[in-house]
Amino acid sequence: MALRDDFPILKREVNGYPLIYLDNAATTQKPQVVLDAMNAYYMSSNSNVHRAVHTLAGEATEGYESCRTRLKEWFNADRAVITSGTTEAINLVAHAWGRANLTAGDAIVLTEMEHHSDIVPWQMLAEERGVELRYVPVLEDFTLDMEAYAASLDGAKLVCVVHTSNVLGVRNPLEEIIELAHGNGSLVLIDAAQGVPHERIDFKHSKADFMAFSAHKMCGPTGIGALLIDGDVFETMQPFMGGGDMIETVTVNGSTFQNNEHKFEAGTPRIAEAVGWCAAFDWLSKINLPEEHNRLIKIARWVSEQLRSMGISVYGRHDEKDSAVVSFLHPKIHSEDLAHLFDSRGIAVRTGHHCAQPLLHRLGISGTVRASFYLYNTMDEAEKFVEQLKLITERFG
Amino acid sequence: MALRDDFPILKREVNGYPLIYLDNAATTQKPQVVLDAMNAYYMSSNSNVHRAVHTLAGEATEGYESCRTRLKEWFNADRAVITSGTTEAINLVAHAWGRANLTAGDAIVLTEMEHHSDIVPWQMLAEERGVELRYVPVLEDFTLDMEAYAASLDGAKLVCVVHTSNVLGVRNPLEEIIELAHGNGSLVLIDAAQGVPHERIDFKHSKADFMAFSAHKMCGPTGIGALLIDGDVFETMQPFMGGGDMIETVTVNGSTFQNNEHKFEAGTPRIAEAVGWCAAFDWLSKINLPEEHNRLIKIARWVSEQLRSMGISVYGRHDEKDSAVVSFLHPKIHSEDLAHLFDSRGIAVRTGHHCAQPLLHRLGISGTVRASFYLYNTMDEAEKFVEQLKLITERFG
Amino acid sequence: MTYPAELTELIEEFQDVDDKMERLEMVFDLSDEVIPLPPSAWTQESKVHGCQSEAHVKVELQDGKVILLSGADAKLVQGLMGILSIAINGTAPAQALLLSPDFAEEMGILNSLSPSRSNGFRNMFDKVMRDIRMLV
Amino acid sequence: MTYPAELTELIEEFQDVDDKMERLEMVFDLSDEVIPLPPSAWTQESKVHGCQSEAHVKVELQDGKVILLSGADAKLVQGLMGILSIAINGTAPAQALLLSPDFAEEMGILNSLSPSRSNGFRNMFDKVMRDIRMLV
Ligand SMILES: Cc1ncc(COP(=O)(O)O)c(C=O)c1O
Ligand SMILES: Cc1ncc(COP(=O)(O)O)c(C=O)c1O
Repeated sequence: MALRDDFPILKREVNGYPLIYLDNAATTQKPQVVLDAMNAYYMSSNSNVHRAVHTLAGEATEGYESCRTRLKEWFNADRAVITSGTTEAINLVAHAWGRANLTAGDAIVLTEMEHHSDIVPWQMLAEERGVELRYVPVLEDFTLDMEAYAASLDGAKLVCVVHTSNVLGVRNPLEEIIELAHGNGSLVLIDAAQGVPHERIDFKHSKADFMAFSAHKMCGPTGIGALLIDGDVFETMQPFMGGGDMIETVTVNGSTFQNNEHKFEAGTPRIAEAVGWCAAFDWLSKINLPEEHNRLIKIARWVSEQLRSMGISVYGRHDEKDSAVVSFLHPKIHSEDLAHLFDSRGIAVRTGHHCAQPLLHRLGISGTVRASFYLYNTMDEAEKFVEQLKLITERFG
Repeated sequence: MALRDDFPILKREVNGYPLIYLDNAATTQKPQVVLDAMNAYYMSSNSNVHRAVHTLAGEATEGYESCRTRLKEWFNADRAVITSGTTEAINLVAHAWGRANLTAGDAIVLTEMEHHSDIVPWQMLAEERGVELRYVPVLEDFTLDMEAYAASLDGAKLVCVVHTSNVLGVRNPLEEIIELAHGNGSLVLIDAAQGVPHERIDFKHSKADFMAFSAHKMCGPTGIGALLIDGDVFETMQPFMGGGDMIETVTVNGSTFQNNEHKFEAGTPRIAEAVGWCAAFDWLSKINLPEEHNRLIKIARWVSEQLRSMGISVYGRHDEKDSAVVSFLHPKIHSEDLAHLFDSRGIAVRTGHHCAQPLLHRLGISGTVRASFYLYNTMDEAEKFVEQLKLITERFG
Repeated sequence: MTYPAELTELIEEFQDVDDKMERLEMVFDLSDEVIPLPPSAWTQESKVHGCQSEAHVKVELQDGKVILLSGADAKLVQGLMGILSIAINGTAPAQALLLSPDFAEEMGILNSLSPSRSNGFRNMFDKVMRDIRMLV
Repeated sequence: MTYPAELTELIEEFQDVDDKMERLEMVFDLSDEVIPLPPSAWTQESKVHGCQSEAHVKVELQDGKVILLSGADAKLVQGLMGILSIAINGTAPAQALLLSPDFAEEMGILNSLSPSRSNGFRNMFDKVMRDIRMLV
């Protein structure tokens, strides 16, 4: 696959075996063009972006701001705040919108499928402000209990829901979730950390109010992410962090703030990272995402069928729109041991609670082994993975 | 100067002239080794750092955590929280320490010399919690009014002071400030964004309680910084942002948190940046900082003398321990025009309020032109700068 | 796109000059072209936000033609106001609204003008166009 | 540093093996070497924090000699406990405290053990040493 050649790391060997990287739900690899863009930035334009006159500062600003432009175009969004990642983006909503708009007695609806990053900020807010949290249960078939969801909306000011589960790969029925929420007057935050890598989302069309995601899960660099915000909701938000660049004026008696996205971007921003992320979007724009996704979900489906036929429990369903994540538990081999054994053959998988303990609790388990596939993974790699699993099972099972 | 060869950007031309980069107080350039380290990370080890088994994840974790180890060693600190920069570090203190330890009626002492990043977070906290803010005035000689400082301490729980002013280059008498504060039972936060680049600080020996700074001002990458915290004070802090990696357990009924630095590092951290920062420390460790600083402050002193002899107002004093920053106002040419004219000759300087409006207000001005020198700047560049200023004055003054 | 004859001429003049400092000087000189809005008339309404320095504009219609009054403390900004004045003064609003801000780039001055976070020129241009739209 | 003879032998045995999976298998096999701390005796005090899986240790002194009881649900972890048991069981506390955790690296297993944020092996090792110190 020619696409693989764009990723230098895929040429690496691990423990004497070619790397088979199946930990993409944790973070994806970066194509060479992303590294090149960041290098070019550092080697010819590096400078700070605050209101500046000199050439380098102009280039740096253009590089940084073109990331915002790219985000708005790619996702069709009014407002794109650049953050350090999904986690900061969600915390930003909890502080900047939540503390300005919620009071004791209000409710927030979460789901049991959420990542800790979409739970803990709300727990902290709930404790501070006396806000009630309601968790939508996950059913036996790994989907949300939509009846319970509908019933939970009364009095809810905000619904927080994961676009695609990082454990199950299940893509939630966002269209229905958003419609019901809005019918109830609740805003909706989408944790799209696992959604944006495999599905091109039209934010405005989705009618969501907030959407959070990270660059590093979509071929971009570490240290950067974004929060998309509906234009009207944006106006109801108070600053989160204070500092340089987010102010209009500062006096010893008080300050006034910017009224655009800079209001939420205090301090020197992640400039090189923004430049790198732009290059990732450029690279992704040349990929036929729906076609690739189709290929990947077929691979995931095949893998999960193989595993089930070996008597292994697989957590997920691998529907058309789900992501190519295969979470499983071996009946005989402890997950951690299994991951070490895979690693000895160059195969990278993740084990543990995947930052989704409430979901695992609901599933009655404490962790899984997770193999997650992305653009550069091949059917050949999937076959090697299954083959190794069979060999390992024979030898250690 | 051989050292210059380590910085690829210095070979660049701007508007047909060799780049003379005098905007180092805004951000410094990066030596090649920093870029190499980040590239090597992305090309061979990129992975997420959460509790992981596979080889890449192990390497990534080691890379990330060795940045913390480096920080603790370099600064002699008990606790080093990795943040996105100085600004987040200070906001972290305001939230994690401030909201847990301050109540209405408590006071925080700031100085008029602070950067907005060390003012606005406290204004936001003050407004939310009814905390009183007291600003130590800046005197005619560009130093803090130490009498007023001593008098302001009564009832103060925290003193926030800038190590070195980014406008004046003045290095504050921290030893005395900290001693007085501790005598009064107040904690001390040092905004060392401009301090760490030119002075090797022993945090434990300084007895400060918090110290915040950014990598990008000391040859490291954008998007990363740190907060050093005294070991005992660390224990009194509540989480700031919630999310993955900072928790011990999460249930729908509540969560428990890590008890080390990870408690304050929610979400996927800035991994490549941490690796790059390590390389910057390695590079800096080969430099004789005191000697270089001596050379630079002499250059700054010479420049400021030249400027004063041209009838230009210079704001600063350039004592031995001050940083090599020259802020000035031309009597005839508007600062912004001047910066554009410099740029047309390849010279990068910054103009504006430098995110320190209260200081400028005290000085009775609304902005300055700022030339700031760092390790790779030479006397030859300083001479060219002065020469161009003379030519510009003749032609446009 | 096509520009008013005077602006086209100006663009060509700028393009003939290689040295950036000289181009800046030419802009400075064009600050004389503004119809002054004196500092005493600077108000919150006239202020261009996001400029590093003070910059103020006011648009009026005289006999249905656009008249731009402006003032700034930086010469470069005032020079840009001069160029904008040359381009739109005396034209019909509909004509003025056709103008794109690209001319500043074509003149080779925009990139010495810092396409900064808060690009002063762009903000000024946008404010003038907004003000014109509000008048018609 | 020098290790107890049995451990030195073990290190050499591991170093002779190139294939990582084989080395892992050898560690798994050493899980038999532990004196079991049965799950029923697992408590908050015995828990090794920062392990992905459950891991518990308890140190006792018998006739002044160290006895390590341990148990884990992952075989690799229990194998490491086995190695540690070989290294310290039956030694005097002062002797046991001399041990550095480097042996795991020398055996070429530590880097298949993820020097992770919360390095389980290191935490286990540190806890055992802490427990020994508390007994003497
Ligand atoms: C004194 C001082 N404090 C704080 C900051 C803020 O640093 P950062 O923008 O990297 O968060 C700066 C630099 O802009 C500074 O010079
Ligand atoms: C569904 C989901 N939400 C949130 C996050 C947090 O993203 P980050 O760690 O980049 O902030 C992740 C990834 O770890 C995720 O998979």
